[in-house]
Amino acid sequence: MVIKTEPFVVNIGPAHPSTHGVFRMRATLDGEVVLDIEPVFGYLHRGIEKLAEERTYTQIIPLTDRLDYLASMSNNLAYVLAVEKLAGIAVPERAEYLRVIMAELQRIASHLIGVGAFLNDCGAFMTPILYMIREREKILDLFEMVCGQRLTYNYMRIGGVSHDIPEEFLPALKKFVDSMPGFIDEYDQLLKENEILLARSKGVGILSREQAINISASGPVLRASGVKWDIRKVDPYSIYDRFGFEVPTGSAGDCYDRYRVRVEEMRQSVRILKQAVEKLPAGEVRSEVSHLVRPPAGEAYGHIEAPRGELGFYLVSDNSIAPYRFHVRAPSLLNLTALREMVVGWKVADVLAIFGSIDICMGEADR
Amino acid sequence: MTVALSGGEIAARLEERFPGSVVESGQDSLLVKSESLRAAAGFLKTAPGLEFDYLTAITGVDYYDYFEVVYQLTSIRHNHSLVVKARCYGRDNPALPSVVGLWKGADFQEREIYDLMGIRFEGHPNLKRIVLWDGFTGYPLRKDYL
Amino acid sequence: MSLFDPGLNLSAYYPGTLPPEWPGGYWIHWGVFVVIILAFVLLMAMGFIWLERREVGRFQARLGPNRVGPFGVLQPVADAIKVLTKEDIIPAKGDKLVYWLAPVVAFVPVLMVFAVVPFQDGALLADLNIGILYVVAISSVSVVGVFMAGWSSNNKYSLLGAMRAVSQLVSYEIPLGLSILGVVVLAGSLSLNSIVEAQHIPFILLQPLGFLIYMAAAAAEINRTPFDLLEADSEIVAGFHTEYSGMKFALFYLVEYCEVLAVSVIVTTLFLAGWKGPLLPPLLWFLIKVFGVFTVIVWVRATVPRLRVDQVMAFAWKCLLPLALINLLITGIQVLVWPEVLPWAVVFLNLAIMVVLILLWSKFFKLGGGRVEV
Amino acid sequence: MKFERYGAGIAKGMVVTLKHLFRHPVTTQYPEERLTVSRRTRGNELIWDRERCTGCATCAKSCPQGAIRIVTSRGEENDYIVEEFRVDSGYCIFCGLCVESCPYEALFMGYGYERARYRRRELVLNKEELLTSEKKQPSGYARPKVEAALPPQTLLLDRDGVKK
Repeated sequence: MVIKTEPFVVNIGPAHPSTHGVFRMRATLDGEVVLDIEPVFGYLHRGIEKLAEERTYTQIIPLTDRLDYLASMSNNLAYVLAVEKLAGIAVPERAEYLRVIMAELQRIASHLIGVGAFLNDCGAFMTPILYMIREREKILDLFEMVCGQRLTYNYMRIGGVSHDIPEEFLPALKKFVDSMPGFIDEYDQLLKENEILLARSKGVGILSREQAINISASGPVLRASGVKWDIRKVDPYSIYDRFGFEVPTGSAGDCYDRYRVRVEEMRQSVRILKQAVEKLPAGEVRSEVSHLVRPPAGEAYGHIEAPRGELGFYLVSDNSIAPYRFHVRAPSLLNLTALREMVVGWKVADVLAIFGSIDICMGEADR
Repeated sequence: MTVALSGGEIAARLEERFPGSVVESGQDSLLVKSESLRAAAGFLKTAPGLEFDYLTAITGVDYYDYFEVVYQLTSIRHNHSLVVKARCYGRDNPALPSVVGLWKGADFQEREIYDLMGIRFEGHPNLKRIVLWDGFTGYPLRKDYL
Repeated sequence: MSLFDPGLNLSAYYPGTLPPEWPGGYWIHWGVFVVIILAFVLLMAMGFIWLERREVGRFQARLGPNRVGPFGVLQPVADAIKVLTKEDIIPAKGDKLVYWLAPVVAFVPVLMVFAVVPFQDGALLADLNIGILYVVAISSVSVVGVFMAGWSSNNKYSLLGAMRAVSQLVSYEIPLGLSILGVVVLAGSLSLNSIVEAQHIPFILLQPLGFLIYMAAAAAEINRTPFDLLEADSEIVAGFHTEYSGMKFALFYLVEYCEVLAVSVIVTTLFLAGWKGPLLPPLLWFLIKVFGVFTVIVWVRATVPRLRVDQVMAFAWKCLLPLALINLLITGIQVLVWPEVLPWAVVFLNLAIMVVLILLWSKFFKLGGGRVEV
Repeated sequence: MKFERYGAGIAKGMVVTLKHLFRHPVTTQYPEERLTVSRRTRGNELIWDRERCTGCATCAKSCPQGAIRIVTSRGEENDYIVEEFRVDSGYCIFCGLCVESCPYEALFMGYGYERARYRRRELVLNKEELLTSEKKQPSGYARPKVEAALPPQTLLLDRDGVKK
């Protein structure tokens, strides 16, 4: 007897426990197997690119906080680097170090959420993410100490950073840097070798090297596929060429590799932090730049290695106080191109695991 | 350090292969004719020594008279980059050839430019609005949209 | 004569029914135990809800509920009031009768399981001579309720959850039953009270493999991590009870914890020598063991991720089922060939067999399939 | 995927969770237990210094949201008299750019954080509501003198890892 079956369509999201914001996947299922998937964007579209055309260069910095709200410092940094490239502004030494410290702290904080959410999507009942949020909390405490906010920092300024660090910051940072490797080891002990996690993530959602390059993936997604491409190394911005660190890569390009790459990157970030704290020079933190920056007409593309991948800002100036065109190259959006190729043929449960392993932030993908 | 290749040199190579395809070339960018964009992009992706296998970003800019679409290309193998631009004229129905066939990463970005700027990319497999809803009228990132 | 008099051995008199010398006879015994079971189940379920939340909280470096009452013990009461006063939603295109019946069908069987559980020697509603068979048979009726809920909700997530429920629960019945058989063979009786009496040393020592199989299969039966596919919140929202609210949801919530209670009770009875224990009164021993088993279940929940549906099925059919069969075979041989051997020799032998079997299966067992070509 | 580690990985993980059972929980029980916020906190409600303000409106110009409204009139000594100084906290994104840009240090970020209101119109603050009061203290954001006087922030770093 042949039973007549037909595929059915399930909307995963926009309100779903593990879509990391408001993302919708229109999945066609044959039982549990995914036949097709269509990502639907736009639930968090705020028109930031248009808003930015109406604001001065300094006023855009708080806007960039709201792009990738899990890694606001990185957004700040990428934006001010693009403006400085456009206007040719030099940055004091101490400010460069502070920027690196903040960016690396932010990378750890963001990866903690990324890894925790991925493990949560694999079904670990909140435990890993709560442990990781505990560590993220310490980083947020540090950010709060420096800039007064815990989520939307608005810390970088064109030509430096807004404030020097308070005197209690460095001891606290040193304490954090010393204790963090122990916590990373603990996370590894918790789930790195867990058979169930291995079964759920090894060999699942494979993105080959060629595919990863072709779909413009970046960040941990690209590196997990075996491409040693980290903008901090290949196109060093700020002062990243002064620090010694490794670029962890995966080999298989599966969910497990993406998870491992993130954890290893946290270790490398701690390494960079250690060096930056040691070398931190004294001096000014902000060069004399007016609040109303007026870059010469032209265009510039500034990019950094944000936690989620290559975050770039493309600015066109017409020599006024506001950019003529402000475009964000959002890693979350581009990494999602890979989603369909990765999930077709896997089960519903894998869709969320693969989606979690890409680690996106909808604020950035939709803008 | 990613080397920004000089637009002039690349323009010469392109001109040699596809005469008349380059409109102008600058320090680190070159402007190709919109008709020959597809061929030029294919050449840039495969030509030995260039091999721009990674499409970093696509942006559309509205200059009132014309729309300029900016392609940031990177070669992961050689670690160099290039900015390629193409222009399309007319505000009612601007169109450019799509490069999705070459770089799949262009998929969402071209949809986004279509959505917000109104430039059609011919040959795109699924050219729909991406961040705005389907019934939306107008293209918000155009300079004349209020 | 006190209710929990240890000398009151009902089964010795009249297996399966009531003691003739009880004042009032049949109906008083019936009434008293129904009240006791209802009170026990509901109180313990609430206790479990509180305990689970507190324990998971501590496992996750936070506090857990601590607002309502001392240490938050009244939290389940507050939750119950909140849930009962919520709006009762029935999906417009749902099957109303089935939707309404589903929580009842799921809840009643779980409650019925406790009828044969001895809280201490002879203190039970009905000492059926087929006690454990009754437990296995009745508890699998719950899945019908779950499927009804998933079907009648007219929600795709619910349907997915219900389909997972049926395949998973039916599969895990088999290793579950087979692992119980080992205990039955050792005890020589199906009556739960007799099984407890037969445990001079707890059967967990004689049946370590059977115990592990039972725990795994039971975790799957009651939808506990790592087999909580039915209501996998990160995948299919809340599975079969996505659409439920108010009182009906409360029933499903209660079913979940009553099932955990049932499993803890059965494990205690079958493998941990039930109410037996030195010094303390039997009822206390019973409760301590039940809470101990429950804590282990919570501990596992706080640590491990969830398996995928094909892996869950493969685990049942390729790993647990053969192991359960081998375990039954070995137990049978041991009982037939050396009935008089010192128990401690058998303990170490069985432990060794367990280790060897687990190592063998770890080497050769493949967990589920991968990508399907579409 | 094979089950090749004989459950050792699961056991290792369970040891970690068990260890946490004996650690101190990190929860802060908020209404009773309060942490000191950062000295530079960009808290709710701006604070305005009537004496120092010259009515130059630099803050209004630097606000990305346009939440500050200033109306001035010409005074006797050719100076500005601030007639209206209104901040719509509902639009404020607490970026602190106004405080940073104020050339006369007449504007401060608030130090408080419990300023929820039931109606949106209550979020619009006029001249009197912007002044400092018993409940409204200025924060040290971009004001080093205020910052030095405030208590240090409580850090999770100092509280964590304590054995029970």
